[in-house]
Amino acid sequence: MQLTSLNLNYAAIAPESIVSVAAVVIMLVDAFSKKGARKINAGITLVSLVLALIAVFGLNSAGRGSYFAGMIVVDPIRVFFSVTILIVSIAVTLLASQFLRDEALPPGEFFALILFATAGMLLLAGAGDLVTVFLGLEIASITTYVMAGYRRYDTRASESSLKYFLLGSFATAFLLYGMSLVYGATATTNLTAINQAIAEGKVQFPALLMIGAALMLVGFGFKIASAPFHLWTPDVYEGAPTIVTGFMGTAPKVAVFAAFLHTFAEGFNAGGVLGSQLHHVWVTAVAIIAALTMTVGNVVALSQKNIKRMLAYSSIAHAGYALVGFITSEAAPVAFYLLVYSLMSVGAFAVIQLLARAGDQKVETADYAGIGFQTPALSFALAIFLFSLAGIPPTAGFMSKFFIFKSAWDGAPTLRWLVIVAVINSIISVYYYLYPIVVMFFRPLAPGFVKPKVSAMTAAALILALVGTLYLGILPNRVMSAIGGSSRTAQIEQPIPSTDQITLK
Amino acid sequence: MVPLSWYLALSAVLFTIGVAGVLIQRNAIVLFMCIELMLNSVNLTLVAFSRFLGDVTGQLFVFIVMVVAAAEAAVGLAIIIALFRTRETLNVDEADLLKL
Amino acid sequence: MNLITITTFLPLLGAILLVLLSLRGSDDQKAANNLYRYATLAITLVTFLVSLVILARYDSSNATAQLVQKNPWIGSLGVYYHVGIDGLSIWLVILTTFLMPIAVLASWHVTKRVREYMLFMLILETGMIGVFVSLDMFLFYLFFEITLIPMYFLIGVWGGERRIYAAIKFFVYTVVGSLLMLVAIIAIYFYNGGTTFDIVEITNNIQTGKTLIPGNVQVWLWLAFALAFCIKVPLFPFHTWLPDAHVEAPTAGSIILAGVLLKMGTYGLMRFNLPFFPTVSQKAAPWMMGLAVIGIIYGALVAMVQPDMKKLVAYSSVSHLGFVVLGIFAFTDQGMQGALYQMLAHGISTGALFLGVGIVYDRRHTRQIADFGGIATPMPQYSTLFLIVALSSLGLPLLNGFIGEFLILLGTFASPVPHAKMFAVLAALGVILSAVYLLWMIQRVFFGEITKKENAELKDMDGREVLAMVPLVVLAIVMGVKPMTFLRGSEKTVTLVKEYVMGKPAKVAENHQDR
Amino acid sequence: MEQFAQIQVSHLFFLAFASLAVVAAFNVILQRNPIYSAIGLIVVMCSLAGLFLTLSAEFIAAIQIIVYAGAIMVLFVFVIMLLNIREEDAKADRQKYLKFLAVPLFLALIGVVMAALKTIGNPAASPNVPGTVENVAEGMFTNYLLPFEATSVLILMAIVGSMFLARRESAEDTNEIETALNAANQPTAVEESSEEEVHA
Amino acid sequence: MLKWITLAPLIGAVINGLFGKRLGEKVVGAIACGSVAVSAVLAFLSFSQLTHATPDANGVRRVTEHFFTWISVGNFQADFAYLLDPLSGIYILFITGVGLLIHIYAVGYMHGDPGFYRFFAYLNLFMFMMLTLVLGDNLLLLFVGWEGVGLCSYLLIGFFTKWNVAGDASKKAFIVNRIGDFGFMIATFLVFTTFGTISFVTKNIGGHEVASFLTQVSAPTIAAGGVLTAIALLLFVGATGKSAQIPLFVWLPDAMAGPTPVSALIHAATMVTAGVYLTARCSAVVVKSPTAMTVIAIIGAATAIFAATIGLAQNDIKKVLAYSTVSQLGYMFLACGVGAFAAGIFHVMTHAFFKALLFLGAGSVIHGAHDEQDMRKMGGFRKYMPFTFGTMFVGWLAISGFPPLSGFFSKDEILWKTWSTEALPTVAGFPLSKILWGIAALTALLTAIYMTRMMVMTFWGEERFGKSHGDDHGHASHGHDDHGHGHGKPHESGWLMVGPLVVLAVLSLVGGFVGVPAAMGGANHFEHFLEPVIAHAQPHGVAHAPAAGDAHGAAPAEQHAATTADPAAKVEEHHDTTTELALAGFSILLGLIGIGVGFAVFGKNPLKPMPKLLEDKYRIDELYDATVVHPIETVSREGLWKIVDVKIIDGVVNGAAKLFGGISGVLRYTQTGFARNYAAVILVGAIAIIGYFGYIALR
Repeated sequence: MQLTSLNLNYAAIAPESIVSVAAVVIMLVDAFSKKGARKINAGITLVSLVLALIAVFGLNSAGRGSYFAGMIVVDPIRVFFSVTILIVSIAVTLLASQFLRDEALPPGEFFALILFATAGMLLLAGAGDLVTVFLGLEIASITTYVMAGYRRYDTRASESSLKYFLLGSFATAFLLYGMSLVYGATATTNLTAINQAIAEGKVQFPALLMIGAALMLVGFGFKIASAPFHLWTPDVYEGAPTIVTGFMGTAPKVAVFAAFLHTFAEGFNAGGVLGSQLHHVWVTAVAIIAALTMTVGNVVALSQKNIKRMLAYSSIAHAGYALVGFITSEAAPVAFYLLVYSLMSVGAFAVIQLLARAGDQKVETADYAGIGFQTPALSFALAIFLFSLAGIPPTAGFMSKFFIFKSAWDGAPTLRWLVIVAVINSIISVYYYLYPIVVMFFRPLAPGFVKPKVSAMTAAALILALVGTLYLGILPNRVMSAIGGSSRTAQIEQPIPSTDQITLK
Repeated sequence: MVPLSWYLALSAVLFTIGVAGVLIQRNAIVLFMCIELMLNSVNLTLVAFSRFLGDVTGQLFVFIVMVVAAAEAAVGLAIIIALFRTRETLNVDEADLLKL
Repeated sequence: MNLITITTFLPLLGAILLVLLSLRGSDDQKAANNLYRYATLAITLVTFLVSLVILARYDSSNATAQLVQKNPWIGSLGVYYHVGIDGLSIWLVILTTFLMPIAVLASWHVTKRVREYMLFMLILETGMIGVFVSLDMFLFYLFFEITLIPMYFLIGVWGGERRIYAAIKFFVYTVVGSLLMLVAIIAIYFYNGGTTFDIVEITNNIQTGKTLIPGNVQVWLWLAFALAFCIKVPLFPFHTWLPDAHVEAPTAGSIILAGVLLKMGTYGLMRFNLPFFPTVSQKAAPWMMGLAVIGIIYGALVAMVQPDMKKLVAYSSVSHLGFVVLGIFAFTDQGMQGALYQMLAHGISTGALFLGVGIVYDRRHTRQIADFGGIATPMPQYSTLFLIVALSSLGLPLLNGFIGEFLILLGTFASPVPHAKMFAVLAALGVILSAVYLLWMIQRVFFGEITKKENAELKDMDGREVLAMVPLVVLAIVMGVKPMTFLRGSEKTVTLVKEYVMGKPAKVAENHQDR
Repeated sequence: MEQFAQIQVSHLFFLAFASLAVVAAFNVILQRNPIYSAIGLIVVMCSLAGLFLTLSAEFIAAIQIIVYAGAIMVLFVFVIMLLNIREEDAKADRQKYLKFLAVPLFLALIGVVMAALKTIGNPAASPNVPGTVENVAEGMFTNYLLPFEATSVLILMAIVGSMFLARRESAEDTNEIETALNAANQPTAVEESSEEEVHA
Repeated sequence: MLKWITLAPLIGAVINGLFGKRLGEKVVGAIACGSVAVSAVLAFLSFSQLTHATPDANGVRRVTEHFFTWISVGNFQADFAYLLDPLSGIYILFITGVGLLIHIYAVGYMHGDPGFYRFFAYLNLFMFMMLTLVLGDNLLLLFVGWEGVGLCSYLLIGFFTKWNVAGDASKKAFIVNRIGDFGFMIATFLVFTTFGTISFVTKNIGGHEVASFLTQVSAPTIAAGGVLTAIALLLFVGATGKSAQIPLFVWLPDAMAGPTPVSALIHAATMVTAGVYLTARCSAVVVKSPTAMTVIAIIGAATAIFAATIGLAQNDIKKVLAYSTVSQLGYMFLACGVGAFAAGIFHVMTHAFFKALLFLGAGSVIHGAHDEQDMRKMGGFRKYMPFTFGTMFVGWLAISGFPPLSGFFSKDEILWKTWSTEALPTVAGFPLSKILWGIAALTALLTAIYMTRMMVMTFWGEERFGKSHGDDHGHASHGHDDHGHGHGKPHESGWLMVGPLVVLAVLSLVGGFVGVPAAMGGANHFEHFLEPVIAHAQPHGVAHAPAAGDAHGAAPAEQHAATTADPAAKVEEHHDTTTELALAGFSILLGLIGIGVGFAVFGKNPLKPMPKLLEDKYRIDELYDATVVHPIETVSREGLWKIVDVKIIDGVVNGAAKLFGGISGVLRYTQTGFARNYAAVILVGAIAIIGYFGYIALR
């Protein structure tokens, strides 16, 4: 056993390493510095995230392929999803300082947790093996369980945290069980090898593979909050501090989608009789889940009075839209969609974080009556994010939806009804996205309005989200062609590490 | 040699018992234990496959699962403690502030 | 830099300028508001002037798109920034740029959030021009939707009492149609080979048979497009958003809504439905005509019994736009030219009607017909102008409304579409009814004794209002007396579109023999 | 009878541990006192360790006892004691229907999985016996190098997270939070939000 | 030159309309009258030019003038071009002539009105429109004038804007006219689709010479048929609107709410005869359809007698004249219906003279009586208003058909043509022509009676003015209250008003001599002059015979030589001379009887109550209200708006929204807040998915 055959390439895990190291550094700094080292912490976090971003762009220098015995891969999906994750993390870090200061919450742990979560998500996005998928997922999930309960004094936060934790672990168990069955059926945990095994008819227990895939679908379905595994979302999103909601509504979902793509769109997208059977089954299932998810998300959002809950349902619906893109196994539309979704969602939550005031006191939509022209910049920003979420041009939300619909229409001729369902859902969604705008701009001012203070960092985060939303809505070409390379995921043409390297004789 | 399917069947039964436990139990800690039971049953599947395939990967996976379970236990129990502090109960049905 | 691009984005640039102006910060809110008003007026006027240059450069003997600019925009989607004008769009662009300064003048009394108001107006203008000049489906859709947002705010923020309901209704209705259209756009894109959204190219491909869309699919796609446009038009029975939107919108909003936004629907029908799906369009023609005729008569009848002036004018729009749809689906030169002309005429006259209603609303803060009566005495100038406008709207010869209505009816009467003669006759009833409701309103508002003392001391129009109203009235007369000036511009393209549906004349003759 | 003839000691071991595990598992989910549940779980884990031994996975069996039964379950019991949780109060179950629902769902799930398991037949075990410590160690530091390292991140994170959550909030902290919240929600004089111009 | 005939008044209108307020009455009056005078002079010059023009191959003299191409779309073309031929020639003469007189009169009549300038702007605009109507060389331009005069009529009826009655009347006039216009428009479409042109002259359309539709229709190959009948009837629908025939006559009496000069010019002399002009202009089409001819004749006769009976019972002097106008218009259509278009036009002209005279006279009376229109408050005005009385006396005799006044010749001509026509079918074996003649004759009698009643009530008998002082019956007072006259004794009007009366009286006296029929020793210049542009009716039933080769029946108007060239016709004409003279004598007798009866009945008892039904105008307005107006309004408001729009369409839309809201409201209860619940749902979903995958795998 030669170590070189493991293809150890530290450049391939540079982003994860940077972030993890930074997390440790923060813990040390926090331990050895006086209170109020928030600025240092935030600075370190930001710097490390930016460095990680650079490292992600540098991934290409490592070359496309899989490293560390196939545990991690470098491919456009990873690169693009990592970028998205890092952008969200950066934005949330920017937003966090004001949140932590305003609520006097300990900063060290928070930034460390952000970094740990980011590390986990980056690992998840680059996972090339079921074990890294599992591990990355767990790192990311467990971190977010903690973050959801970051306001320890707040019952709602604890409740949110507990629900998230219990149900998340419950779903993880399903995922894990699925993984074990897939492993048993294919005798490997490496995704590429799984693909090859299916394609070459080497699957010993086809039925177990199918059941395993189903269980994994349940696990992933939970993590991306798709119906009927979505029920935790509104409760958890509502109870968590808004900024955490913004974070966990986006980044983990993005990372899970990356793994989802790697496993299903690449791993379970193989040729052969079994392969096509499996592919057909999961695509159909995903299509049904997508339809259900969009519909439930949008319809229930209609009757929400709490803006955070409304956005939670909206995030469910958006997972549904992303799943529509998923059925073609084409990564580019999904990737673009999630980038856009992350930007606008983080943006929206950021504004709400400010408007809700410290301690999330004003989260009923009605609380925002008439503030439109009192704090125009924030209100218009929120309006733009909402329009984008609704998919109205010239915002990125439209562009991404268009990309999804287009790809689904072309890529899955038998599932075109799904595009229609998605469109009808978009129509329904317009109604509730307009509602906060109506309240903010068209209603008279509610008493007790306090103009939010906006720190420079918060402003920077908002600008990042806003500029991104508009830029991707008007000039998406650059970004789209950047991911265009991965538009059809390679199926078999990719060189796979020979099985004898990853299994011991 | 005990057939593979026996192990798998036992694992499935244990997993399902764990699932049922999540529905039946009300105490957060017990719920959590049920989840641990589910994870454990998966370990059995993995080890069984590992043996029958003659492949150590399954066991390595189990190792990772154990670590994860440990981490999860640490955090999960912390969450439960935190909730208990604000709520004075571990009944998950009482934790229903967030709904509708 | 391309002239059309300049015209399209000039208002947007103006909007940015406005923002920059406001950054200066001023203690004097009043002066600042005035600055915004004048700046916006100047921007819209400049845009109008630039659009006149387009008109000057436009070659009416050429049926195809001119002054074209085509740049790759979103390569990965095959989307181009492709703009240009042809006979269908040239006058609509001019109409837009022409109505904008008037709308700005009509908004002088807006005191609430002037800067934002003007910003929305300018963004709206860019959107509207964009719709008409886009030669790429994607771009078209983009602009089509962009217009929603500023209009939504204009109604929602600066509207009347039930503005929220109206704004949401307006928005949701339009989105319902347009999103289905989006699906159709995607579908056509793929039937055309999945390389381009270019309208010109796709039209050519479909017309030359290079792109074949299965028959039943065509029907669905046609319906998707038609639904979007019929809602926008609005064709009966998709019209109920219109009265609400009009009644609640501020005056300028109504002017723009009636003057330009509704035209996007009829324009879309001519730009997409007819060239893309000639066969389906032919089959659908009797149905569309039927709906149009129902709309004409229905709109007129309901307009007749409205107690609110704006609502009356709104329902009259339903009726008038019914004529346009009728003309489009006549598939004759007269009908389609008439339809295009009616779009312009309706833009001018109905815009002026809304302006007129706005003028009294500014004074009395009511639009109920019953609250007026006899105001011809205190406001003779206003009454005269309003009367001319009303007459043009009811289709009096030598005013603009007549040309369009007459050509449409004539074209429909001469149309090869089944039952067209019957539809023409029924639609002509609408001409009678339009006289009924408009004159009834005129009589109840302007004539008779003054029953309310508030009305006795109404001030006649001031200079600004005259400035806004007179160009419309003059244009109404000019368009009625010298229609060829305008008709020549669209002649060639309209014939081309007709031939897209009916085939070249030789073919028509064959069809006739077949029948 | 043929089947019976094949019964070996390992079968007996399996059956013994398996029945123990199942009984204990039911004990976990049916007990009302958390401590009894915890004990049940420990029994399950130990039985599983036994089963691992029958699968020649000595290393895993060992850490199953050490980590799971030893560490994790102790933690559970510790928390149960710490929080002084006794039998569940007699309060009516607000979700009683779940108990009835659990049975059919249990049967359905197990039915589906069993149906699939029926198809696998009785494959011969591999001649390789991978469970030795050496095997595991070699795998751990070659193929599983990355996951192994990643677990360190996981554990570090778990430490940070659990310490943060479980730490009792001091009165000082609470005061500080209250002051901060009040300060943050005070109406501000004039602080023009410095952010972007929306329409730019 | 033709264009200046129309443009002169238009310029006057524009100047007066835009600057009139600042110009002062004198200047406004001068501009108005001056512009019409220019127009009139030019009209006379053009007319003489026309008489000297070389006739074309068909013997038609024409002067044409092309302004610009108004509308040209595809193969449809409508020019802004004028055509002067004998028919339009006669029309422009009396329009400008009578128009000028009325303008002059109105300067006096409208003196002091604050809307003076507005009035003359409208009036001048009317002249422009009316002249465009008659000069237009195609149906569409004719329609422009047609609608234009309607507009001016609308504006002028509603001139007293403060007066509700005027507003109602003006609106009614416009809308009722629109109903007629509907027919006109459809007819235009039919003409276009049938003939490919709507022009009265040959046009170059898209490089092809397209003969006028009148020429085309006269071609022997064109058989009479449904389309031609439809065109003719639809054109007649238009005519019934403009010329106040049954069933669209209701607007004309109400239109008397306008100032009296307006009634004289528009609602007696010119505009209302546009329908007759249209019918005569399109005579080539009309004669091709026996059905249409019959309908026109019957409607004309029916209107004549119907209106005459109502006229008997009216107390408002202008209303009497209004119904009289309707009745006389009925005559004209009767003439058209029997194929005597020339006679119809002749009556149009003479009617223009004497009815304008009567209206202006009535205006003078009203003016002199301080804006009193109710004849019950008049009487004995003879001595206060000698000139008015004298001139109206002439008008009275003229309309009563007293020879040799103008009315006699034209009316007599119509009666005779009705009697002698072959264009009408027989009803139950009895010739319809004779029935219609009977009706027409009876109408003549009634005309004499009600005109006598009017004269008696106004000029003879006891002086009833001032008696019911304070009893405010005079609805016109609202309109005229700006005049500021107090009530008192009637007085004669000023020379500005009397002058035109005198001129018109003279014209009424002698106007008939241009058309003295041959039977009475005249040459009937009028008819011969019109001959080339008027088509000949064919005997009823001929149309059913094979059209080809039947030169007599299908003689194209423009190709037809003068009637005298047709020997058969000549003989026929000669034969009937005796009958004609006898009938003329009878009609004179009728007139005298009528006058006699009038004096006998009303001489002593001018206030004799008349049948209520007649006084209420047969309650036609009420009937229309109840059967048409009210139902439409109610259905629109209660049905279409409040049910279809609000309940059904919005109901469906809002219902869909509510439905989703409802579903949403139900679905949100899945969000119980109980984690175990969620777990159960997850489990159900998981089982479903696993089951699906398993099912596929194990199938």
